[in-house]
Amino acid sequence: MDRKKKLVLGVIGADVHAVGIRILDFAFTQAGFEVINLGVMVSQDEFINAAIETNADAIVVSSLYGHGELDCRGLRDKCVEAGIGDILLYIGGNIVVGKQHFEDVEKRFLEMGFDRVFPPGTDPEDGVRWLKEDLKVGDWEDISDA
Amino acid sequence: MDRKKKLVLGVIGADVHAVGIRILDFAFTQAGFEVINLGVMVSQDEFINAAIETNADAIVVSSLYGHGELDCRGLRDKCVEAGIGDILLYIGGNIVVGKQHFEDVEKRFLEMGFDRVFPPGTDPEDGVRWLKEDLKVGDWEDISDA
Amino acid sequence: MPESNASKIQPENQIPLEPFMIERREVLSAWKTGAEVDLEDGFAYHRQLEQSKKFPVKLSAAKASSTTLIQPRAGVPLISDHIKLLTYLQNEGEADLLPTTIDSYTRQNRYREAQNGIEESLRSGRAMLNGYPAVNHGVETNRQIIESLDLPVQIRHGTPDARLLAEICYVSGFTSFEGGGISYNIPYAKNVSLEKTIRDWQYVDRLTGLYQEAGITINREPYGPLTGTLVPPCISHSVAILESLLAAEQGVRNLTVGYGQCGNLIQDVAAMNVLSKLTEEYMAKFGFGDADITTVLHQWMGGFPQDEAKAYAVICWGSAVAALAKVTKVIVKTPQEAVGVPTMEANASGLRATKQMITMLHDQSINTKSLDSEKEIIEAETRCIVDKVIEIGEGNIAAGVVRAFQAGYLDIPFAPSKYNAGKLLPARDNQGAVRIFHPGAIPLSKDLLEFHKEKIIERAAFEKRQASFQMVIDDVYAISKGRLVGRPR
Amino acid sequence: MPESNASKIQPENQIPLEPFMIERREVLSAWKTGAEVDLEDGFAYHRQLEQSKKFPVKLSAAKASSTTLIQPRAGVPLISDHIKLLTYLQNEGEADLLPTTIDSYTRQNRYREAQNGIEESLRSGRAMLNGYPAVNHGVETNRQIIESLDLPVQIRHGTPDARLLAEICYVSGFTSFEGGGISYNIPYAKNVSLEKTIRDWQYVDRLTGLYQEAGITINREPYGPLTGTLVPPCISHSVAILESLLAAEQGVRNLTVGYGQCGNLIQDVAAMNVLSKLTEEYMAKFGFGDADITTVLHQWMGGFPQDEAKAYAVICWGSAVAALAKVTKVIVKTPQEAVGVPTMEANASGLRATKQMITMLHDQSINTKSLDSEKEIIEAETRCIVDKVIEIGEGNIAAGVVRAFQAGYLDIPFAPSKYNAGKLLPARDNQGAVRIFHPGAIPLSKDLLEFHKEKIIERAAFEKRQASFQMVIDDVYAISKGRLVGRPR
Ligand code: B12
Ligand code: B12
Repeated sequence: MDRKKKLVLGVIGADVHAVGIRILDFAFTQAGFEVINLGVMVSQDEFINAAIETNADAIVVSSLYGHGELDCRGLRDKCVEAGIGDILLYIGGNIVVGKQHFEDVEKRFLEMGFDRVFPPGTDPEDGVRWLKEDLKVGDWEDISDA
Repeated sequence: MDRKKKLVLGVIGADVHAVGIRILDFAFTQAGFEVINLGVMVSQDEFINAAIETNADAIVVSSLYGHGELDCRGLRDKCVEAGIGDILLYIGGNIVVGKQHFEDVEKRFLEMGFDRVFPPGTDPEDGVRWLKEDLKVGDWEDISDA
Repeated sequence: MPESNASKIQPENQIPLEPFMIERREVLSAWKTGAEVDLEDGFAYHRQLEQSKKFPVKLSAAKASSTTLIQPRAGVPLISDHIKLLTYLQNEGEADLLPTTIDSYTRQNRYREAQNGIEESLRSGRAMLNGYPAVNHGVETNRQIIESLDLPVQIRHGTPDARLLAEICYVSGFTSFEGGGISYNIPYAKNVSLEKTIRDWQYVDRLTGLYQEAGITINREPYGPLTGTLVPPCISHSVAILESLLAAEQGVRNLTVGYGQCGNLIQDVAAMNVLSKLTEEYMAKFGFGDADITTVLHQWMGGFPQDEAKAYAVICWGSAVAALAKVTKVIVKTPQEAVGVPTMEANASGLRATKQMITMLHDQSINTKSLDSEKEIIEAETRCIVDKVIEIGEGNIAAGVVRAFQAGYLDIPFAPSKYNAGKLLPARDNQGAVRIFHPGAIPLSKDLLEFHKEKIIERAAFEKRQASFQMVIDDVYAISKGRLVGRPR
Repeated sequence: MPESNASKIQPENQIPLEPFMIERREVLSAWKTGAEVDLEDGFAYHRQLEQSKKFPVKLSAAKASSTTLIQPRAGVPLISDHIKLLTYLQNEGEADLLPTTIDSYTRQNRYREAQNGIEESLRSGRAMLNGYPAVNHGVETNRQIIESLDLPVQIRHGTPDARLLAEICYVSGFTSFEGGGISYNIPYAKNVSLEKTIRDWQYVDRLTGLYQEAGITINREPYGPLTGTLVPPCISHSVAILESLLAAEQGVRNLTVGYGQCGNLIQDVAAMNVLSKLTEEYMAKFGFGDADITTVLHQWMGGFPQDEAKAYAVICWGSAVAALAKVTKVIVKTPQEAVGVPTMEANASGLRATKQMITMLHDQSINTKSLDSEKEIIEAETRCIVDKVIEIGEGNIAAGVVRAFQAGYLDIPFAPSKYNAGKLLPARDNQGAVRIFHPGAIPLSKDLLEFHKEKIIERAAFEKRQASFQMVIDDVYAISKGRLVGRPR
């Protein structure tokens, strides 16, 4: 049986939106993941260090306040430098400033090295579904047995 | 000194919107015109007969309910037939069905022989201003002296 | 007044069957589609309708659960466009009930002009009629409407003589019919006598009664707002009650009485409360206590602002009244009201704004004895906290604040700061007021803590679940999902 | 608690001038634009400002006339875009007060990252910052904002250490500054201690006090909604009161206390009432009775629906609370709230919807003892009419109706029908309820007629004009022009 998959979770940059992350933590934990919740105002280095220390399977970035684009540049490169170049990278929230075509936004972030990009107001369950798919875990029962 | 200018006023067709016409009557009367108010549900013939009988200077048509285009077809021709082909013809209100570009609507009604066409929610004072211009009357004081 | 005399039904006021049937032949011959009308066929058609397509069923359920249903106005001349429109309002507008609004020529029995309007609309590709000409389209075409939609559909019009319209629409499967001998005359006609319209509507009601006798309940709705322009409540209430009695005399047993929002919250809520109370009282007094009475509020029926954002405000204010007065349904305006017959998108927007208001206010009511007690509570709570901070500051407020956060006397929910205890958990009570679910260390008096606890327990009991963090999460999402209280899904 | 001790101001809590001035030098050296700050220059700039551009002046006037002002949030990185945005909100949004919302890097004193954001925005042609970086732009550029607009402009942010921002913005001519040592820490920071933010905000308040001493009143606004997410009123009220006292200690004399809408009408109205009452009470208790206290309601600060029509509903519901609670100003959300920083058009739409609500509800308040009396009135009136109709029908309601219309016992305003007497004229009373101006022949009791007459006289007296048909016309137009009661122009 698998060990629980580990996620490093945080709100990047100077962003203090603290509500969504509390709920993501709850939802991912409920879904059987082990969540390392770094809270708000997390720097790229903090994400990477936490991922290395805990040997995490994914870094899940939340960004609400609009500076996501500036805050996330180079994150994938830094992961590569740190030797976790293959780690799964997610981002979601209100990740750019203003109402923009999501296709364009998604493209920009995929090019920046994220594996999946989620639009405003994404249901945490969507995140759970993709995490399970990408990390190849079965459903709730399987994991909770682990 | 001029005699008071006479207006035949009414809501055309099967239209029963009775509020605006009451206010138009009040506004035109206040502005010094003599108003022959035919009320709602007025047919083309009723407009023309009233204009002939009273030797009116203008026919002011209101239409709110959307059938204005169907109701007004041929009105100018009938005026010509009845020997008052030159009478000033105004229309205003919500004269077509739905939100349409007012320029197009105006064009259609001008082609139908109206002299002026007013968009939804026109202030009665705008009507007064144009009536005074087209019927060459001075301002309030002049007329009320008459 | 001769109370005892007036207060029982006079059976002689009901149109006897035989003359009714003779009159019927004449009515059905007024336009060629009248020939398609067959009562038994109508009964059979209604009998096979799904419950979900029946107006009276949906109204009763809403009344029972104090839910407010939302309904647009909509009608366009051509059947395919009309079905497309209603489908859109059902799916994208989140409508609970659907209309079919009839054009103005049909309302005046000018079927030839309506025919012309249909043809011109076909030719020009623009809608040349302001509604759907149900008489001209006839039974088979009309039934496509019923069959294409999932919701109950009502005929909304403004027809002084609606006898043929009713005959055709009832056979077609519509399960609700608006109007009445007063409310569809005085605001909608110029030269038609009251004797005539009342008599013509007694015909419609008698017809409705025949369906009722056959076990088919059709909802009838006296038209509440009248001219929609500064009508004092007592005037429209009187008309609504009188038309209800007139309808009941002819055999109608399912009625929705209405009122057009006047704009003052207190007057409007009071008016809706009184309307249902008095209608039921008079109905009972005249021996119709068995009738099912529901209510409808019309969002502001007078002139609208041209600007769409401002029109939304008028729409939302009407929705607030509907929700707070707990009416059975609300008739919705659109952001294009001042401009013209709305696009389907505009119509759906008005509906969605209304839906948000209705669901967001669902748990609230205006019983404002509550205002004073709410003030007392907030005042007492705030004093507990501020006085405590000042006390522990020992003459230095700044120091008091720092100590208070350390002690959790001041504690702000969902804050990112590590200097915040984060122990206090809020949740809404059953009416949607924000209460304290876990107090952490905030220094409220025992009474106040007890008050909060009771409020949360009351809600949890209502929702048949334990109070938990899930409840808080549900509350966080609630407004963005259209509710105020995050009920379990 | 040591009441007597706590209840008078401790002058030693005010930062003495000399250490303040020493600290100042350090503050101003944190970014190069600090060098542009000169207190005397700032005083002189404020002295030449038009009254119409001063926040405190406009707030006081609104408070005096129980009017609610509307204010958006808005800020973009580049000065020309920012001025264009504010001009649009002023002219097309009908805003009464303007903001300049600061970006998140500036809020964290990360001026270098803000600079990078400005440059990236220039390069990419997209806004890369979520607000206007006022520190980086510096005094001369900021003053273009003040000079380009006709309305007062406030700095809105969320900055734990706002000392440099305040220095630069005050000299630049902004006349209001949001924030406080608690409200701009706990919801906006993670690792900043309360000691530090309170001290840093005492600096800001001391600076404000220096302007005050120089005769220049700058409005300060403790940030009411905190995390915007289910904050119980007593928590945010406590913070607002404590921050007001802290500010007053440093010399601030013009304060706006705020609260974020929770969503339950009664709770929200009660909360706003208590907030102003208690703030004034505590201020007086501590010797600051001379301060000018105004109030602000924030429309729902939690998560919004994605759909714009539904977002309008949330916006309008907040506006309703603001109007009914008679707050001094309301901070407005936009239909794009859930999506991202709004376009200027969306921002203006939120403002216009709010303006419509505010003006439409201006004359109403929630004092719902009135609900019961309103119910009694409507009930009594309706009984008068219905009973009369039944009486004269002599057992035949239909006949009664016909006779009643002939006699004018039933009379519907603005009806087109010639069978309607059309003698009854309605008009609104001073609170916007529809009353009867001329009764025609409707059979109300003497008491009821007297009631209506008094209501109309009350309004006419208030409007200093005779009751006339003009009043009725004004009422017909009122809602489409944004009001409920048609006041004389
Ligand atoms: C009140 C109202 C009613 C009342 C009317 C009561 C009565 N008997 O008076 C009732 C509820 C009965 C009603 C019925 C209908 N209505 Co209606 N009604 C309205 C509403 C809300 C307000 C009209 C009003 O009184 N405004 C106040 C007065 C002061 O303004 P006004 O009428 O616009 O008139 C002023 C100006 O337009 C201008 N003006 C008017 N004519 C002219 C002419 C000239 C030359 C000039 C210079 C100026 C001018 O001056 C007037 C005075 O200020 C409007 C929408 C709106 N405007 O908000 C819809 C509206 C007019 N109605 C409409 C419709 C379709 C109907 C119905 C067919 C269906 C229905 N919705 O029930 C029926 C039609 C019945 C019929 N046969 O006519 C549509 C028309 C659609 C279109 N043109 O595309 C509107 C626009 C609503 C909509 N968006 O769908 N209605
Ligand atoms: C509450 C709130 C605040 C509170 C936050 C309090 C706190 N400390 O938590 C306060 C008032 C302090 C605040 C401040 C600011 N805010 Co704010 N805020 C909001 C608001 C209204 C709700 C956020 C929220 O709590 N939602 C509820 C939670 C449950 O939903 P959520 O946060 O969206 O998260 C969920 C999903 O998005 C998803 N999700 C999130 N991340 C991820 C990641 C992955 C991988 C997945 C799968 C899913 C996922 O799951 C979460 C749980 O369901 C939003 C607008 C909105 N959504 O309605 C604006 C909003 C996020 N804020 C905004 C801004 C700009 C600010 C400020 C800069 C300026 C201001 N308006 O004052 C400051 C920034 C401060 C800072 N440095 O971060 C903007 C961002 C603009 C943009 N991106 O274009 C928004 C969108 C408002 C707007 N339209 O302008 N804000």
